[in-house]
Amino acid sequence: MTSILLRPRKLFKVPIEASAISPDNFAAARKVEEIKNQVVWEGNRPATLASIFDVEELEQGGELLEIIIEGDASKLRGVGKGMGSGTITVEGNAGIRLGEAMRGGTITVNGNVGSWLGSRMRGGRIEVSGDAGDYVGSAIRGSTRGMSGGQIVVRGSAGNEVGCWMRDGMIRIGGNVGQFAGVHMLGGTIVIEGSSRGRIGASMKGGRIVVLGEVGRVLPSFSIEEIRNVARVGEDRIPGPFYVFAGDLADDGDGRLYVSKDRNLELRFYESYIE
Amino acid sequence: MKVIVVTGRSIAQGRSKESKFSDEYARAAATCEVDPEDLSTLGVKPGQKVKLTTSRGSVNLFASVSSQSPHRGIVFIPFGPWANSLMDAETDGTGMPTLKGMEAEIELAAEDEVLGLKELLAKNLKERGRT
Amino acid sequence: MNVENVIKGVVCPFCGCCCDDLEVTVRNNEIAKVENACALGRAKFERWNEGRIVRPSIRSDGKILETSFAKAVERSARILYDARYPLLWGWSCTSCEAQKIGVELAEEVGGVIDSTTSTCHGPSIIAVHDVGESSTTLGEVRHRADLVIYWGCNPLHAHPRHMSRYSVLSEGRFRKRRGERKMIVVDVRRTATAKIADEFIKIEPNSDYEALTALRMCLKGEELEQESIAGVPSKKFEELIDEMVGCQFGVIFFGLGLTMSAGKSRNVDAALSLVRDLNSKTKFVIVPMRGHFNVTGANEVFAWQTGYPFAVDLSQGYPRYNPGETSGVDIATRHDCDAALVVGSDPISNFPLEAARNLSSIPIICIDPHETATTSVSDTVIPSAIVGIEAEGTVYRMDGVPLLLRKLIDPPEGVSKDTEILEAILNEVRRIRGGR
Amino acid sequence: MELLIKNGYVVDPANGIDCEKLDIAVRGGKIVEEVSSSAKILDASNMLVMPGGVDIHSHIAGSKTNLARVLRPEDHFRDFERRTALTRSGVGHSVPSTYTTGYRYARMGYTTVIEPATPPLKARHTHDELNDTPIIDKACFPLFGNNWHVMEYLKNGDLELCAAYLSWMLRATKGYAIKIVNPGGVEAWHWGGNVVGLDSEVPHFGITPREIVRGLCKVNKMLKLPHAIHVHPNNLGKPGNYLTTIKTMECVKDLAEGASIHITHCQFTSFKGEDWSTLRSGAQEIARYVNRNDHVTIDMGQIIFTATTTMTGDGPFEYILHQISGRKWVNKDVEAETGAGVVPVVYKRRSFVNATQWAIGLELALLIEDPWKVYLTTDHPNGGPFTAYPRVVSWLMSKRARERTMSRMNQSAARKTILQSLEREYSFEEIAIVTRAGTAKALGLKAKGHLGVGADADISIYRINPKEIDPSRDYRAVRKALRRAAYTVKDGQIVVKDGEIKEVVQGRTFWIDSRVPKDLEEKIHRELSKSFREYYTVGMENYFIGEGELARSSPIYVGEAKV
Repeated sequence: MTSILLRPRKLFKVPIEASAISPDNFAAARKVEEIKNQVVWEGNRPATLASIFDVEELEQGGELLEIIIEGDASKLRGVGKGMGSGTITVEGNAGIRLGEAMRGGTITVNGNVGSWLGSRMRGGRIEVSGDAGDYVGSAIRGSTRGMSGGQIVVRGSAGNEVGCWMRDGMIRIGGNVGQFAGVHMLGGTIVIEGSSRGRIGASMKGGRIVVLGEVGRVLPSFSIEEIRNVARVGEDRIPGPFYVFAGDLADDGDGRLYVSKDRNLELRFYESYIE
Repeated sequence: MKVIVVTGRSIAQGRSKESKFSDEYARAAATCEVDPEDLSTLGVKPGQKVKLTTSRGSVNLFASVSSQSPHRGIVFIPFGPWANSLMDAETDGTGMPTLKGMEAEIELAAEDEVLGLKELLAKNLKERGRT
Repeated sequence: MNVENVIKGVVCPFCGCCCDDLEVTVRNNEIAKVENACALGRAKFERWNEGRIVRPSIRSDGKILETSFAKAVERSARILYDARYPLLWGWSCTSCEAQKIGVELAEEVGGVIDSTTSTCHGPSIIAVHDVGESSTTLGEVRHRADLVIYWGCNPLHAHPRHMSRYSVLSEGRFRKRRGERKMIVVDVRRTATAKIADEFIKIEPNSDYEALTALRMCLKGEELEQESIAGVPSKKFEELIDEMVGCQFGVIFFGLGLTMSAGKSRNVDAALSLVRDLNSKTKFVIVPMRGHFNVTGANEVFAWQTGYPFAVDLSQGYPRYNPGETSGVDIATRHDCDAALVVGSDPISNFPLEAARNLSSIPIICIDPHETATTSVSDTVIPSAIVGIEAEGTVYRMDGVPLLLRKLIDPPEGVSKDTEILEAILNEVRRIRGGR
Repeated sequence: MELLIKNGYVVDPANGIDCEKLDIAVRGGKIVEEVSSSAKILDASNMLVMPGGVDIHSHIAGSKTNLARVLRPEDHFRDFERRTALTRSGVGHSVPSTYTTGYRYARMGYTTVIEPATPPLKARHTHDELNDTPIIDKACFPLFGNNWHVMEYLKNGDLELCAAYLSWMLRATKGYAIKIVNPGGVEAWHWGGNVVGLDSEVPHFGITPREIVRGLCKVNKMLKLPHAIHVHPNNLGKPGNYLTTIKTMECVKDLAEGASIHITHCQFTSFKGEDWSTLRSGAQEIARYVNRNDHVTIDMGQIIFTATTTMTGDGPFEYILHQISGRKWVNKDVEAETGAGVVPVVYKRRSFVNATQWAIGLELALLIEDPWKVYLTTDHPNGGPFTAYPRVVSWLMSKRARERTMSRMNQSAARKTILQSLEREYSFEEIAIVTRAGTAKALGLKAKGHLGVGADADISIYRINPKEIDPSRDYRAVRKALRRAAYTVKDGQIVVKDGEIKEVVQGRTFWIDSRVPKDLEEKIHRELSKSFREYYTVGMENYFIGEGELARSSPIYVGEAKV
């Protein structure tokens, strides 16, 4: 196992386009010297990794590669872009588009992350101990290709439009989410252990969203189908009971919302509509 | 009293926004329009000063009777630096800050002043560390 | 000598209506009178000379010192050249010719160029990326529309002549009288525009998305399971959809009520989807009420030169685009930019406090005809001629119709046009870099 | 600056030169007899030398193109160009930004491009964009097939006034030719409808598409315009529309002296069958008509199996495409004049319809015998980006290339077309005709598309030896060479070398400075100034585009109209 430690040498003042920081890229570079000469963009100036990070090789070994970033990486953007294997661990906050277009491998963040976490992700696993920004696992502007595989786990809260245009894969949010979780969703599963600020599943065509906390109002374009005692997500069975809504009917959608019955008493009036 | 703040264009603000340091602009942009019933509940007469507070900041404004009511529970403030002392810079990933629909607290601000633009900037931007 | 002439067919440089039938009387290089303009347009012409800046100035250790044009340009170029991630903001109140130089300058200094679009109808453009847009030029509404809906906008205050030139109060080939059209206003308060509408639907703040979704459900013939939605009885939506389906040519004009309240781009997503779906039943279009007279021009120029309509990041030598990451307010709020060029705009007033405070803590170059909150905190201020009064230029109306603004009078002594100032800064940056 | 291009194999069909080793002398941006000994030598040994490419139909600039750019950030995301010391940055694939458009055409050896669909009310936007499209010369075609004034004059039989109006409009919009799109149909679409064929009446205007096409063809002759009427017939994209196309060509036959009608992107209007499942190629019938009649020219509108963007003035067709594909859809009607629609599309090899469309385009080019009557286009970007032209050339020049693509496409479609049986393979000369000489002749651009003395020195040189290569077998080599010109010369200056931009020049914008007799001109001016603001929301003085708004205006005088 080869592992590389990166420590920012200064407090970054401008965004750093750091998509060069990925296990595939470092593995291809093989020698530490070459890794040090990888190029990132500090605002509008290209810079070698070594000029803005202390680059240290912790272990020298075989195939699999681990990258550790220690310190405030919140200005780093696109870290782990398109990675296919290996791991990245961030001890501290990470920035925007972390794990963008990821195909495999693992990213672990002990801290918060910016928006577009795992955007267009195809495989692999991301785990964030703190909060995430908006557009977790979403598509890029104008595209309908959201997350299509892999797993994202955010222990803290997340912002708006979690899983926007999501096609497949799994997103689990430990805390709360903002509005429009699962907007334009086509498939896959989102589990929200906290509450949402409403409008979940807007324009969804397929896939499932499970909310254990409060959802506020359900959109008028969802109709209640049944009450289920358990939501099966992968192997584990999340205990309900859940109101199960179908929609978004305004877009002829066939997605499902699983909303905790006990935490959403104001939705009881829907029960009269269950055949 | 809990209200929702909505900012927007007004003719008076539009006519004077090219003369930012004029009194006319200060009157136009530092005045909030309150629903007549809300005003009476608050015990505020038009022209008196009110203080608005949101999660992002607070500002003193002149209160006026809304000519575009009813809108109980909504306070309208024309676009400008006074309104923006209250609004949330969070854009939810869209680039657009939240300039309409923020929850706020409104109360009578008997003594403290409604600041002119110069004083408002001095207050708002005081810890303007020169990097 | 008392030379006076009346210039006809003048295009108004205030709001997105770009009314082109103004008549301006000029006497001794001054605006003497303006006719056919609304209250906003008249103010822009009649008060063109208030709060003017006429000398460039530079801030050095807290003091503002008047300086020469050359020194101010040199200082501006140096600031932009040294910056690692400069923000070039504003652009909506200047000509397309100046906007083009702005794009070239942003590319030269490796910065982000964004217009006030991102704090106006940026969310509308983001929604168009997902849904598209069934729209039209304003003349089609005038000629054919028998149902006109103003949603979350207040034209009597923001676009005063909109109704008389383009919609319910205008005369068209197929709609001769006011009675042939129905006007509906949907808003959170009974605005002045709502008062002259045939019908006013009052909705709760931050609930436009629910109201639009309810309409989309009714259009599909689905039952609404809630009694009332967005503070409106569900039956009301069924009635409204019947009218929308029953008209011959319907239009929704929408404003910042959708883009600035909770939901932002998704509110517009729902409105665009509703109008798209209505086209299976009748002819329906939707038009955004663009604020500034050339904010649409900024979108057009940025799009044909870089591929993207606003929030264009050119820092890595090619266009990148991601509103929310590369848009002005976010860049300021996250303290990403280390310098800013502001052209014909006042972000210190118009940004929320947190963003304005961060912006004021970095070197700012401001090009503006008037004193503003931004010029008062800027490092370098260069006065500019007022486009549409003291400088000519191309602009684009809210519906994309291109028009020419004319120069009616000369600017104050020593005051240059935006294009001349930006060209000078661009050349100076290149000189510093050693020339290309 | 003097230039001498030596030892190249010159293909210049307009001057009857086919692969002859000749030298070409250039001075002052023109081709001359000979040059002094101080001329710069350009050794074109073993290389193919042709006139610069002339593209007769490519949506590269204007409000519709920009609507598509704004609609498709995801299309730009994958394909971008960094700035260099000489060139501006930009984005590509199906809707490239303007700088990238100019550079990519020049790299391919193209030097003149026509923007074929300009709403007159927004022509200023088209010229704004053309001014920012470097290197290539250009022109735009204003749309007239649904124009209220035109329909009214033609209905009342005021042919003279209609001609005077068209003359004023060409000067007002700085346009080059009369473009007709789904005549009458787009006006009906402004109520949500359409017309069903040449003889259905346009609501509220009491005129039929046939009368619109005939009227505008007569006016085209009266104004002595260099290019024929450029027509996108009714029922485009509808199975069975090949009959409408033939009737449209036929309906102006009696007005013919020389080419009087050009049917554009003919692939989209050569469908047989009742619906998509019974779709067949109508190319044989169309080709038979074109072979038998000399008043018609067409361009292919070839599709490429790729993701691209459709955009046309035919609003109703784009709405149908949206309903079929479910993809996002932009519609923009233009008051009193025309419309526009944009829908992204993916042409798939496996799709029966797309595979049939692919075959139709090639059948047209292979079945029409006279190469001067058919031109190579993809109706960029509707059929595919213009950067795919070399691929279309390889299909035309090599049966093996066609077979290879056919083998990987929907076999049911492959079986139902006759493409399999067509042996014809284009020569370099024929390719030069359908991409340069023919298009320049059809456009009436006398100084373009040929290398005779007096022509503009627009020259493309490709690193293939036409004498030695066998395009049928080595079509990949041909495709590769045509993608990146060894040299592109524009107005006598070397602008591209080995596919890299070496110099950036400002291209001309051609427009017709049309004139009618003084009395008619005054009459139309009086009438228009009276009624202009009843038709439009802008004034007449703000509609007219001044010559100064063109970066490099190049008016063409055609003499006073024969009224």
